Formats: sequence, structure tokens, C-alpha cells
Amino acid sequence: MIGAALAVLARDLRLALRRPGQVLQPLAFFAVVTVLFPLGYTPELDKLRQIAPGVLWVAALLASLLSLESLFREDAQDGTLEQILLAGQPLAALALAKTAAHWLLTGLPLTLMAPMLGIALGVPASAMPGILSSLALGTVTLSLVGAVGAALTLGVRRGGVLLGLLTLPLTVPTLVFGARATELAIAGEGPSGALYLLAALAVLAVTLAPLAVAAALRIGSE
Amino acid sequence: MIGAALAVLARDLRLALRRPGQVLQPLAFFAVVTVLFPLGYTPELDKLRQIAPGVLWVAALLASLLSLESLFREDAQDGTLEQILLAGQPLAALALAKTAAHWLLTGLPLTLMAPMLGIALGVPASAMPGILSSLALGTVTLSLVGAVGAALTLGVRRGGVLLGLLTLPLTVPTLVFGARATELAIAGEGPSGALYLLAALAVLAVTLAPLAVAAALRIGSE
Amino acid sequence: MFAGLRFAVSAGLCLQVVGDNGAGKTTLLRTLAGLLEPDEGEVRWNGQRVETRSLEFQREFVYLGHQPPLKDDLTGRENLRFGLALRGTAPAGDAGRAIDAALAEVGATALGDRLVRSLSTGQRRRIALAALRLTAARIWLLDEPVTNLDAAGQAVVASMVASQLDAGGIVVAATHQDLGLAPARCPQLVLGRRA
Amino acid sequence: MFAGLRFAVSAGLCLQVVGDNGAGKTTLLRTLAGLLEPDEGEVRWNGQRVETRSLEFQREFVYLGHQPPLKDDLTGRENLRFGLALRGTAPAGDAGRAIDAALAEVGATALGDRLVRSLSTGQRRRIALAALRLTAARIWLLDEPVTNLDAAGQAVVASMVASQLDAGGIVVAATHQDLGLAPARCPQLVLGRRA
Amino acid sequence: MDWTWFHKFGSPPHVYRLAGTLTPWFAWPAGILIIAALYGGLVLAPPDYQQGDGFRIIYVHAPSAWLSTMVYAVMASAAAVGLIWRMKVAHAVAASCAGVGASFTAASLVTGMLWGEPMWGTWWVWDPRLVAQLVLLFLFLGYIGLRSAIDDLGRADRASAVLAIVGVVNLPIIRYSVEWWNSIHQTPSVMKMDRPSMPMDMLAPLLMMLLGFTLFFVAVLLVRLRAEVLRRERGAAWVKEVVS
Ligand code: HEM
Ligand SMILES: Nc1ncnc2c1ncn2[C@@H]1O[C@H](COP(=O)(O)OP(=O)(O)OP(=O)(O)O)[C@@H](O)[C@H]1O
Ligand SMILES: Nc1ncnc2c1ncn2[C@@H]1O[C@H](COP(=O)(O)OP(=O)(O)OP(=O)(O)O)[C@@H](O)[C@H]1O
Ligand SMILES: [Mg+2]
Ligand SMILES: [Mg+2]
Repeated sequence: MIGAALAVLARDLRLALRRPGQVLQPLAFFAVVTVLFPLGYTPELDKLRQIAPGVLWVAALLASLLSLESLFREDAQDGTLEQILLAGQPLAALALAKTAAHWLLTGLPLTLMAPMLGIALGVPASAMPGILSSLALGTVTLSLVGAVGAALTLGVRRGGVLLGLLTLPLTVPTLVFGARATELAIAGEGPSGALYLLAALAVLAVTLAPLAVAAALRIGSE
Repeated sequence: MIGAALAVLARDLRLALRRPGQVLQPLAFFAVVTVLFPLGYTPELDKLRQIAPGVLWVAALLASLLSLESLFREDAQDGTLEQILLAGQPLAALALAKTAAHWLLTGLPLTLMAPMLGIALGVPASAMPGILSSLALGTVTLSLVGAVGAALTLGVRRGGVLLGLLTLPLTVPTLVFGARATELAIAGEGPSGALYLLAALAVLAVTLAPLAVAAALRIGSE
Repeated sequence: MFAGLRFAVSAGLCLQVVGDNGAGKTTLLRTLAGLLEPDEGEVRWNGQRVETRSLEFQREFVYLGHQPPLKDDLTGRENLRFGLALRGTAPAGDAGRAIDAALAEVGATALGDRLVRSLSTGQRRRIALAALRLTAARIWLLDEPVTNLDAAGQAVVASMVASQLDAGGIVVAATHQDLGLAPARCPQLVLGRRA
Repeated sequence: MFAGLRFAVSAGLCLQVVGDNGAGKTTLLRTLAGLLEPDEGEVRWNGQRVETRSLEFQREFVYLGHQPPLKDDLTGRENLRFGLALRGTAPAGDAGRAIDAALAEVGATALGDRLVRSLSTGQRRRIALAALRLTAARIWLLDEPVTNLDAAGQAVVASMVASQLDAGGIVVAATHQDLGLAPARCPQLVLGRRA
Repeated sequence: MDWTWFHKFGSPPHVYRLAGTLTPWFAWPAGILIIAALYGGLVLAPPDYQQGDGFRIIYVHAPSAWLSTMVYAVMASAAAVGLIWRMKVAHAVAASCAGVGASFTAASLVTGMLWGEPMWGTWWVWDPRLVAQLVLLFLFLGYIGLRSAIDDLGRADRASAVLAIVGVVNLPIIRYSVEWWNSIHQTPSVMKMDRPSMPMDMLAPLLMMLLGFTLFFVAVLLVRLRAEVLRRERGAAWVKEVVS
């Protein structure tokens, strides 16, 4: 089981790395979205600093969501998803492996990139540790919740799209706590309360989401 | 030629109505982003009113982009894109028809929905005509520019993120003028200067984008 | 890919392209259809060199690849109607009548009002054959037309090809299975395997 | 969909499921593989009723559908290696050696290091056959295994099926084309067409 | 008209050799000019009466910024030639430009930020010129991303060419729109990039640096072009000859 999960993880990483530069794309996307907000608002750093938490988190959510869209779709289309479903291995473990690959390729780089974008929004250097840890935790949850949505949207016939839509609101708590943690970090207050909540959400997601993904994948493949 | 373009338009609309979930997705996204943003910021309407132009436009831009990803992908996968390429009809006209369908299904509903969200952000009713017209014009350009990106990224893995990276920089002018028009409308000043510019951009896009899309589709189908 | 390949097909004739897997049958058909750009070489039509991508030439042929070009979320009938409108070839008389006739010919009358999504592989191919029948194109480029078809379906393909030839059309078909036509009507073009 | 269908296959035997397009061959295979849930009915294995979706039963069979389950952006060899790791069936001895042997058996040695994206339809199917060969599963569920294969490829399928049967395996194949096996070894199950 | 020269120019082995011959003719002058300009700029030029020695970063910053736009223009022109006349070598030129252009753009951004810290007390401000430069970087990255995402060389060439051309149409519009965006908000314009009447001993090294950078760009382009041509033609007989 662990071997199979590692095989799935390794395969997804290999597929992503096959095209140099592709790993950078979510990063670049994250950067572009972050740049868009000031363009629609104002160039003044004082004002930008206030909206920085919202901007960073919405951008992270989008980058994560957009890249999740194809998480299972490609496998479903080329038939390898059926191969995975029928591998005789616990499906939840394989689903977790796929999500882990996604996080390594998207959530982690996004987190590491956030400080640079923070600077452009006038965020003080002292806030960076808080921002880094909140994003690291939050993107885990985003990847997992998004994976549930991606799995649900596979079974179009069964109204999967509508169900997939429902997962968007599920990311609201992550967004709220994440933005709150960032805000506290910028204000120089300790963000640890919000961080605990984010961590709790992540733990909850790691435990439950793979089961939901596995169930959704089975339904979607019928 | 016009018959064929209308056939493409009608087909895409019909397909969308078969799957209402897909039509609602960009709308729900637009609403969620707009509503989430204040959550990470402040409940004070005075402050929200200031960021309303940026929030509305960035949300509209992203919602439009999100739905563009599948504009040509599905047709490419089920082989109907080849059928369209080989129809013996001017490809640019058919591409324009597909983009028009996209606008009717995304840009138009987004525009109509904007006043509701505007109210939630404290935008005065007097600003609605300006907001409506700026979004109506701007989303036309967004759909067209996005279609170029979608055609270019056809057949590319993780195309969604790459699409964002290619398209968003090109949409900066629309975003700037659109947000500016909205801002002027909220401030009670006449937004017509910005609206003219938006209209000019839309005209430019309608003339040039279909050609670029047609070229990109031919390249992508090889 | 191919060097020194040269062939001509005239009206009322079929050309059966055969060759091992990977010999280049699909590549040849897609090149003829203008979906691939040839590095070298030319296609002549009525003695004149044609640009395979020109709209005029496109109206002369129809290409049916490995995969039936159908929208899953439309019914068979809706797919056929779209194909007609797209190519702008209004059939003589009523479109609905023509579609019914084409469906009957391929033995898919009962399937026309079902969503394509719910059809079996062979049933989809039948709908695609009906679409082929509805186009007014003279040249048919068919890649593996009998795949996944049962015996009745294969007979349908054979009779469709025969009647197209009778009407002075041209059929170029790549296939591993026999089409069931008289060899004189359907000479073979054998592509050699390269490595 | 099927009513009153009942059949048994024992070790060393093949079952060829035939029937018109839309008769339900694919549906039957997918139900056996647990990809579809049967409304009624049961599957017994060694006389015991089995849950087709249980992991233990999944390890007993392998399902090869209409479409070869391969990643376009991996080479054939990488795809095979992934298949091995996924099912957790380390072959006796060196994995690389086993993969080479399987590729040689299906006549695709030269294709193993090419990206699947660049293979022709028949070449892909060969890689998928090699993957089948590498699994240790006893039961093979094959949907149209000879589609798109040239004569040599069809012979490969026949000999693979024969050797699997010799080894005491079971093969259930849905197909319109003949598999080229002795009828005694491969009885037919004919599914009736329903409208 | 005789087009043989055109085809000869487009033939890979010829381009490979020509690029090899030309490289030193650009590389050496570039090296000399850059060293001379560095000496002139870092040693000879007097410190600025306001900024002290900090201003010297201009010798890298301004030429990189100028070059970045020029490289984009070269890239887009080459891509257009490749698309219209189906010249593979032109596509190779465009492909070789992208990385260099992105590097120049990034260099101007980084040096600008380094300069901004002491000058404005912040790494970044939302000035129109800065934003336009950032968008240019995104365009380069998008171009590179699109190329790397497509396996088939011919497709990658043509698709990325379309993108480069679309970018040309849009770049001036972006520049203009961003100026318009910012002019409304009356930011205290800390940054004065309007060319100050610079004393000659400051200006001369700057111009030398610009010329040096330009020659350097051509030299790098030639080297990269050779590598690109070899990569594309691997398998061709003449490449095996060259490599062995
Ligand atoms: C990230 C920050 C910066 C960026 C992206 C940036 C960008 C640019 C660009 C694009 C140009 C070329 C202008 C043109 O083409 O006309 C330029 C030139 C120049 N920059 Fe910057 N710049 C930055 C920071 C600074 C700073 C902090 C200073 C000094 C206070 C500065 C001083 C200059 C000067 C003196 C020139 C040359 C004169 C001119 O062309 O007007 N830059 N910069
Ligand atoms: N996209 C591609 N890139 C590189 N090579 C390709 C590509 N597509 C096909 N080929 C190669 O070109 C050759 C011809 O392929 P083609 O698909 O035309 O074969 P075919 O005769 O149709 O085979 P089949 O009977 O398997 O369908 C094969 O060797 C194949 O590997
Ligand atoms: N998703 C679905 N929803 C509803 N009906 C379906 C679905 N898939 C298949 N069917 C129907 O079930 C029947 C059996 O289909 P199946 O795919 O099993 O046929 P098959 O014997 O494999 O045919 P073929 O030879 O064409 O592959 C057909 O009548 C088909 O229309
Ligand atoms: Mg083929
Ligand atoms: Mg079937």
C-alpha cells in the first residue's frame, strides 16, 4: 500500500517535472493575480497593506483551485484512473498521494513565494514568519478540499458539477482564518490563535478528505 | 458562413443549458470572491466602497478566466474541434461564435449580477449604470483575450494555470480602465472617458482576437 | 516519414491504405485532410495543385478519424443537425427527413434521440457514419471505419462506401480489417514499416 | 440490462463475449470489474460470493478497456514500471528485465523509450498488452483486445491469451473479431440485442 | 528575384557556422566596453551630490531596462518572420531571445529594487514604469512557459510566435493604461526618472555601458542560437560531424 502510494506520488511529480518551467506556473500565476489587485485599486502602499491579507489569500486559493481542476480529470481521460481504482490498493491512500503531489507542486512553492509578494504590498518583514506558516497550513486544506471538489466534478452525469460547486464554500473557513492570521501578523500581534485553527482544519482535512475523495472517485467512474 | 457561426453559437448555448452547473460556476465564483474579500478586510461600508472597483473587477476577470479554460478543450477532446476546423468555413468566424457564446454565458450574467454584489460593498445605486456598462464592455475584451490564451494552451497539461499566466498580463488595460470607470461612477463623476477607452479596447479585440484564435487553433490541432 | 510515396485516386474508386501499426496510415490521412503540414510534397485535385487547408478543398472532403466527433451531451439527432449546419450543406428537402433516412441507413433509428453519452462504442460509430452520409462531400477520408462495429455495422460501411463510389465519389480508408469490397474497386496502398 | 444471464468460467478457460453493438458486452465486463454496480446478481469466485469491489478480488483480475490506460507524457517503459509499482506485484527477479521481456513479447521493444504521446493507436495498444502481461492477475477482462492491431499484433494477443490459459488463468474477452483460438478453449457467450 | 541567399541564410548548418564566426566579433568589444564603462562609472565618475555612490547602480540598471524592451522587439520580429515565411531559424532566434530578455528584465527589476531601498525607503512602489516592466517580465515568462509546455517543436514555435505578436500589440496599450491609472492617484513622485541633465563624466560611461550591453546581448544570442540549432537538428548528419 505504501509502495503504491509512493508510486502514485512519484509518477505525478515526474509528470510535472517532465516539462521544465511547468512547476513555476502556479507561482507566476500567484504573482500575476497579486499584482492585479493594486492595478484595480491604488498604488499607495499604506492602503495596500490593509488589503494584503485578502489579496494574498484569494490569490493562493485561486492558484490552488485552478491547478486542482485537472487533478483527476487527466487520469480519468487517459484511463489511468480506472487502473488506479482497480489496483487492489486502498483508494484513500492513493488519493492522498495524489493530493500530496499537488501540494508539493503548488501549495509549497506558493507559500515560499508569498514573502516577495508581501513586500510588494507593503507588508513588513516581521510579518513573514506568520504569513509563511499560515499559508503552509492553509494550502494543505485547500488542496484537500479542492481534491474533493475535483473528484466530485468527474461524475458529471450525477450532478457532480453542482456538488463540486459546494466545495468552494468549504474553503471559506480556511480563507477567513488564514486572512485573519496574516492580518494579525502584519499588525505585529501574535497570530498563533488563528494558526491553531488553521492547523486543526488541516488535520481534519487530512483525515476526512481522502475518504471523501475515494468515495467520489468511485461514483464518478461509473 | 453566418449559418455555420450561428450553428456553433447555438450548439454551445444548448450544451451549456444541458449542464446548468457549469453555467453557474463562474457566477458562484464571482459572488464568493466578492463576498469573501470583505471578510478578510473590514465590515465598514465606507472602506469597502473604496475597494469595491478593484474587488469587482478582479473577481470578474478571474471568473471569466476560470471558465475560459474549457472553451476549446472539450471540443478538442471529443473530436468536434477537428470537425469545425475542417468545415470549409472561415475559422475566425467560428472562433468568434464560440467566444460570443462564452460571453453570453459568463460575461453577461456576471454583468447583470454585479449590481447585487455592488450593494453589498456599499456602492450607491446611482453608480449602477456606469458599473453595468463598464462590465459589459470589459467582459467582451476579457472573453476575447482569454480565448486567444485558451487556443494557445490547447492540449497542454495543467493548461489552466498557464492560461492565467499568458492571459492576465494582457488584460491589464481592461482591468485598469474598468476599475477606473467603476471608481468614477461610484464617486458620482462621469465615467464616459474610461468607457470610451474600454469600448476602443473591445473593438480592437473583436477585430484582432478571432484571427489570433484561428491561427492558434490550427497550430494546436497538429 | 514517407519518402517517394505517390498515388492517384480517381472518381468512383476507393483506396485502401494498409500497413502495420505505426506504418503511417493515420499520418497520411491527416496530412491529406490538412490537419498536419507535410514537410514536402503536394496534393493535386483535378490536376491542379491544391492547398489542403483552403476552404474550397475542405468542402470537397470529409475526414472521420479514430474517434467519432460527437458531443456527449447532445443527442445523436442534434449532433447530426449541427454537422449539417456547420458545413452549410442543406440536404435536398427537409433536414429532419434526411437525418431520419441517414439514421435508418446505419441502423440507428432507435438511438437518434438518446444522448450520445449513453451509447456504446459501436453505437457512437454508427451515428458518426450517419453524419458522414449526410455531408455532400465527394471525398471520404476514413481512419479504421469498421472498428468496434458488429457484423451488421460492417456491412453498413461496405454498402455506404459502395454507394458513395457509385455516385462518383472517392474513398480513402485506412484499415486493418477488410472492407468487404471487390478488390478491383478498392486497390490497396501498402505502407512499409519503418523500424 | 441483462436478465437471467448466468455463466461460469473455470481455470484454464476463456470466455468470448459476443453480441451486436450495444448488446452489453462492455457493461458486463465493467460490472465484473466492479466499475459498475449491478442492480441484481452476484459474482462467485471459487464458489464463494465475492464483493467485486473488495481489494482482494481486485488483485485477482486486471481489466483492459476500450482505451489503453497509459500516460501520454511518460515513456512506455515508465508506464509499465508504474503499473508494476501500483499493483505492488514485484516480478520475479529484476523489474527492468521483466519489462524488457514483456515489451519483446508484444513486439514493442523499439517503442519502450518513446513518449506514449508519439505512438500510433496500435502501438499504444501494444504497450497496454505488455502491461497486462506484467500483472500477476489470474483473470483477464479484455474489451476488444484486437482493435487497431495489425496481423502480427492480433497473433500476439492470441498467443498471450493461450499462454495465460495454459498457466491456469481465466480470460473473458468481449470482441467482434475472432481471437484465433480453438473454439473448445474459448466458448462464446452471446448477448442478445435489446432494441 | 533570386531568393537563394534567403534560403541559404535559413539553412541550419550555415547559420551555425555563421553564428560561430560572428560571436567573437561581438563578444570582445562587448567585454572591453563593459569593463571600460565600469571603470569610468565606478572610479572616474564623481559621486552624485545627492545620492553619493548609490547612484552608480544606474550603470547596470538603466542598460538592462533599455535592453529588455529591445530584446522583446527582436524576439517578436523573429517570431513574426518565422510564422510568415516558415523559417525555422527565425523561430530558433526567437526562442533564444526569450531567456536573455527575461534575464535583462529581471536584472532591471532587481537592481531597481536594490536601488529603491536606500532611495525611497521601500523595495517597491507602484509606479507605472515599474508595473509595465513587471508585466513585461510576465510576458517573457508566459512565452517561456508556453514553449516548455508543448513537446512538438513545430507547434511550440508557432504557438509561441502567436503569443509574442499578440504581446507586441498589447505592450504599448499596457504602458499607456498604467500611466493613466497612476496619474490619477497623485502619488508623491519620489522617483524622478526623467533624464536629469547629467554631467558628461557620468553620462559617457552610461552610453558605453548601453552599447556594451547591446553587443553582449548579440553575442549571447549567437551562442544560444548555436546551441538551439544543434538541439533542433540533433540527428542530422551535419550535427554528428560537428559534434564528433
Ligand atoms: C524595481 C524598481 C525599478 C524598476 C522596475 C525600474 C525600471 C526602469 C525602466 C523600465 C527604465 C527604462 C526607462 C525607459 O525605457 O525609458 C529605467 C530607467 C532608469 N531608472 Fe529605473 N526602475 C526601478 C527603480 C529605480 C530607482 C530606485 C531609481 C533611482 C532613483 C531608478 C532610476 C532610473 C534611471 C536614472 C533610469 C535611466 C533614465 C531614464 O531612462 O529615464 N530606477 N528604470
Ligand atoms: N505526434 C507524434 N509525434 C511523433 N511521432 C509520431 C506522432 N504520431 C505518430 N507518430 C509516429 O509516426 C508513425 C506513424 O504513425 P501513425 O499513427 O500514422 O500510424 P498508423 O499506420 O495509423 O498506425 P496504427 O495502425 O497503429 O493506427 C509511428 O511510428 C508513430 O510512432
Ligand atoms: N452510460 C450509459 N447510460 C445509459 N445507457 C448506457 C450507458 N452506457 C451504455 N449504455 C447502453 O447499454 C447498452 C450496452 O452498452 P455496452 O457499451 O455494454 O455495449 P457493447 O456490447 O459493449 O457494445 P459495443 O460493441 O458497441 O462496444 C447499450 O444499449 C448502451 O446504449
Ligand atoms: Mg492509425
Ligand atoms: Mg463495448
